[in-house]
Amino acid sequence: MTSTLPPPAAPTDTPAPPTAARRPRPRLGVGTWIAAALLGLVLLVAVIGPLIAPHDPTGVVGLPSRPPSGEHWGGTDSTGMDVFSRTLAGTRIDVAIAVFSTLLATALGIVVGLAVGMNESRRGPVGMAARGLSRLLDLLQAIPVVIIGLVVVSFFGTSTVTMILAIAVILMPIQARLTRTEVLRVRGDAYLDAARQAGQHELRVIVKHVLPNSVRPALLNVSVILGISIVLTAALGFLGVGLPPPTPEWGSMIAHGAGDAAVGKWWSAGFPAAALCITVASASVLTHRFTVNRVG
Amino acid sequence: MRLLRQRPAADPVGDRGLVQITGESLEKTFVVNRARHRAVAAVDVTIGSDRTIGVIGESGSGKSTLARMLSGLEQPDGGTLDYNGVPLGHHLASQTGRRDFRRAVQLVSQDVSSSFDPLRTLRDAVRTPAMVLCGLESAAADQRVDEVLETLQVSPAMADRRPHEVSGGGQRQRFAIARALVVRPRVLLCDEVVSALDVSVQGAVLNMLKDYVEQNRAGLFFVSHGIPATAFLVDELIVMQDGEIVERGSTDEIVDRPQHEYTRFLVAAARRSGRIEVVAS
Amino acid sequence: MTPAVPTAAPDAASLLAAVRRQRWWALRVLVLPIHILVFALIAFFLVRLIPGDPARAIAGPDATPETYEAVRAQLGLDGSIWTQLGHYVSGLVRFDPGTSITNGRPVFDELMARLPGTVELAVVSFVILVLASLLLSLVVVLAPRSLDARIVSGYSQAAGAVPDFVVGVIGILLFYATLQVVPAPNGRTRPGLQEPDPITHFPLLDSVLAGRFAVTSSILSHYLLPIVVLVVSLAPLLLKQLLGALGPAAEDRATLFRIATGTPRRKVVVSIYRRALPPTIAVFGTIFGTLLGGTVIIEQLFGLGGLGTYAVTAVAGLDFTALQGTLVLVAAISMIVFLLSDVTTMLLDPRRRPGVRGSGS
Amino acid sequence: MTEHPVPGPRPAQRLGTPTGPLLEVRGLTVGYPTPDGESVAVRDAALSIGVGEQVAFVGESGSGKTSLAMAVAGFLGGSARVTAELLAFDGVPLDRNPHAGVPRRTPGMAVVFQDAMTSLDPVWSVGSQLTTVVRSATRCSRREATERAREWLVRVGLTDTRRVLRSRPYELSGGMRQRAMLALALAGTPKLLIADEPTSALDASLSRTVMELLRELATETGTSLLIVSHDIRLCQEFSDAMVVMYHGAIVDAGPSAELERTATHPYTRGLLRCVPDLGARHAHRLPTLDTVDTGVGAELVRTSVA
Repeated sequence: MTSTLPPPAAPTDTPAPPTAARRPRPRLGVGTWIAAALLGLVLLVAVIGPLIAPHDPTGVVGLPSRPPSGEHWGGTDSTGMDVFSRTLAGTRIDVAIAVFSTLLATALGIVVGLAVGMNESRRGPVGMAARGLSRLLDLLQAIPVVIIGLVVVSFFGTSTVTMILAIAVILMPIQARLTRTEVLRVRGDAYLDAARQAGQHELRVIVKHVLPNSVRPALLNVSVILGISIVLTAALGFLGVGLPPPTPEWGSMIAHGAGDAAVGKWWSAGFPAAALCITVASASVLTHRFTVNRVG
Repeated sequence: MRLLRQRPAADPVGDRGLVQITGESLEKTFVVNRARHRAVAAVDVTIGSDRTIGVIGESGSGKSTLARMLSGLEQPDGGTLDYNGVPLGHHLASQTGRRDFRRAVQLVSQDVSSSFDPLRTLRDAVRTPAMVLCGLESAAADQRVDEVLETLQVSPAMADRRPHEVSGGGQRQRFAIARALVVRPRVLLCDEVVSALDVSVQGAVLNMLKDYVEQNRAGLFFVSHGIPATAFLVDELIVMQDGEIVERGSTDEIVDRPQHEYTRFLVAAARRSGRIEVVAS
Repeated sequence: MTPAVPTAAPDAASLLAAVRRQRWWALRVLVLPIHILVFALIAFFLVRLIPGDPARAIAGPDATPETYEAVRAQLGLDGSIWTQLGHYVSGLVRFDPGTSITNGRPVFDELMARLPGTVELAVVSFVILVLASLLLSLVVVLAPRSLDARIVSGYSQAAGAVPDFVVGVIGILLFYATLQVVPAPNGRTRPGLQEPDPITHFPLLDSVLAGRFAVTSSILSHYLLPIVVLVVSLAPLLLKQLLGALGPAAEDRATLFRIATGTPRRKVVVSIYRRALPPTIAVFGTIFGTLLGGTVIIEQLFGLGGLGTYAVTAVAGLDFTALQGTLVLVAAISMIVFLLSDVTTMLLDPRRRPGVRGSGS
Repeated sequence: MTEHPVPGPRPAQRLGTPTGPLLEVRGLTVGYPTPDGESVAVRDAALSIGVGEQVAFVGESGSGKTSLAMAVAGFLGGSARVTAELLAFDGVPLDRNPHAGVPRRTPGMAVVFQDAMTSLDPVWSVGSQLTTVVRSATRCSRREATERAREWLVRVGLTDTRRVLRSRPYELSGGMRQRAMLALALAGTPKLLIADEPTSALDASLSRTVMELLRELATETGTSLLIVSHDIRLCQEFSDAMVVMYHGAIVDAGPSAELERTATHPYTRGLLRCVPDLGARHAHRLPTLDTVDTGVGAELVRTSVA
């Protein structure tokens, strides 16, 4: 009789099915810390930038087109304004527009995505409206944001607040579509039926179960939106329809500096371009690490 | 808040009278690949707190859709569906009617992986029906949850985990059953509740269902594709194929003298692979 | 939608069946004009919402009401907004978006003079972009742990981080100002070179058709940097999307099963791509839109004077008709590309056709 | 005949092979790295499968049966670690440490997975997939390949070959998909067919049909079968030999027909008695691992039910 045989020791946890890839969780590397530090620095400069700028960022303070020196760390541009001071001061404007337009676009997008996703397959006018809105979100996706930006910004006028509104409206469809896709996935899950069976009102089911389970992609996408928003602000400034000069704004600074760059004077475009790239890249690196860590 | 004010009076022993759901010529059609697919066609069925009925049939035979319609989660496209003689639609239209019905009739569905909100604890899921449907306060609801979990042989400590932190479909399925039993329904609808479980766990879950039904004199509507487990639980059997009922009768009748081809195949297969053995009661 | 009409002739029946089979793409083509029209209406109202009164701007602040009204009438801005809408829509249907408010020239002609240059640059860049991304992704699929693959994935992570105009400025600084390997960023040809008479209005194509190869090579050398800039700044976007889809497709059960049944390696890779491409192609439309937007900016930077310059001038001059026309045109192009990418997607993966459900037993 | 794996080297188990062993495994262990050390899915497994033999791995979820089969097939995910004293197929030793990237096939081995819906390539027609397999196996002309593809479909019971060849997997019913999958797996004329839970996505009647078909075709073509299943009763009926796994170890092995009698491990015996049968309808309670008399204390039961 083998009843004395001890049962084999149980493994500590149930192994995952072998075909479902099991990746080791990547550790936060040096790159992540650098990115976080850089982004922190950008945010700090956004708050105190204009205070620590060595020169008046909106005035002519020296001879035009001087290379970087002890007096002008970033040199001067073709009108004689201090590039370094303008780059510092521009941080506040570009980052403020980006942060607020991203928050607004995400909030709006989540609400629209939820409304569309939950009602799309309904019969009757509500369903039709939801399907129409869904189509419209798809269509807007096809049109270049820069072109829509050109028109919408000119409609809203060019002040920081109106730029925020305009960019939020332009970027909202991206977040709405992401949320909608997720809602469509969650909508069939059995726990929603269970919540309905527990006697909860449909609206409560949506707020308590659908919303928390479908916002993740949109939230993870926030830094992408942030990047697009910064680039879009700068691109509009670059095209000359953004904030009017002499407001220190990276895009318009790069546009003005482009002519200098063609004759080898790199600094007037170089400093704002570097600031722009550092901001967008560090945000994007952070998202990437964050996403991989969560999914892995 | 409106939800709070309209709580039904606390303690829920409630009316133990007969509860009955009658469906007549029920129909349900889905559109698949632009073609209309009749999931359920002209089905007459009456379930109630006084009977235990099993439904067997292959996948796609419409048995799950039937259970969902009887639970009020899916609307039939045709036919009538009455709850205690009143159209179910009327009941579901008002908040009190909806709660009355949900307290009396609960469905446990087959989906083991998505039957709990991944972001919330299992306790939250099991407690919600006790609070909303029975009007229990938070502490009383927790106590009720613990009681139910105990009868289902689940450690209450496990309830404070999230669904993915509980390993094994068996445990999760017990919580799904607890969520339905916590309101002490008069009729329990089960849709393939053990098919995804390991054999060693199936028996325990089936025993618990049988205990509940016997101890509370509740009704059962048990949907499954396996004959032996279904026969253990119910007095009457319905056999479905392509959305229609092809055979119905008492369990013994059907097991001993299957008429329809499909039923005969199933019974023969069960006989061939199984040993006939009765465990002393 | 199509009523099942019982037909006497078998020919008609088979024709009907054929139509039904092709309905998935035919419907999309049919609704395209409607979509463009919807967008045209949006553009109309959007433009009307722009604060500012072009008539007042042209007539001047001291103009008498009579002069002002005359200017308004001349600009086509008299009458109610609905009359204007009527004019606008009836014009659009005849492919006539009206005449420019600021210079009086037909918007259609102006757009047609500028559009081909922009489209040419965008299309050439797009083709190179797609080919480059596909080739780079192959490296990752075949040897995911190699150094090359890591470099490619790292590059794809740069998606959106370095805007095209920044790449453009760096490119000009590096390759024109410093290394002097590309011509000056101001124009499409060497100054003084006579461009051939327009045949198709696409500058590069025209120079080839006219046999003016000196012009062709000049245009090519002027296009080189803009194209490289567009491809380098947009490739990460496409690569990221592509790699994101290829990874799961390579690990998919379907891939394993094809390998397990003994399918040749080449076919397995093709199969992985065919399953992974649809979601990528679905974003081709968006990426082409981004590319078109990028082209508009790059044209400004390199002095190529295409659609971008026109739109910017129109915004600055409150030129309603020009703006409307530009918007509708860009939308139409984007939607056609969007439609093409959708249809390609549905060709590759029939489950994506409307009304077909992948699952369901 | 049956032998429990005990630590230390020992000969491979022979499962009554008609001719020589096709697959030989000794001391095979599969581990997955986790944040707190390695989690062992299969420990020290030993078995051999002869030519034409039909063997079933049974056990419950997490018992390691799928890990073992996939380690043999070489389809484990990237992070798994496989060590073996001996792992030889058709006389050739195999290296099963998974390399990154698209895995390669072991010649002579075919694998079918649980769900035909996700296994079949959704974007290609069944015909295209099938002729590709036939052509790579026999290097024949396109026309000839189509003809053989047709023959294979008929053999698995899909007689409407014109329609099936043209169809994409999602256009077929569940049963037809399962049959098409078998045709694809066998068309490459493998020596060993590994079937990972071929019936668990199917209902009771279809399960039997598929198992019958699988056994019939394997017998006909002389292919050895390795079936992974949780359905102990079904395997008893449709396999020559069974290997029972429990918590990563092989606890019982032997001819299927005699398993009831020869099973020595309490888990196997408990499991065999837990399966409900038609007699259950007269029972008051179903037997569970706790209640059946397996000859051991409750310790085993607690760990297995969790």
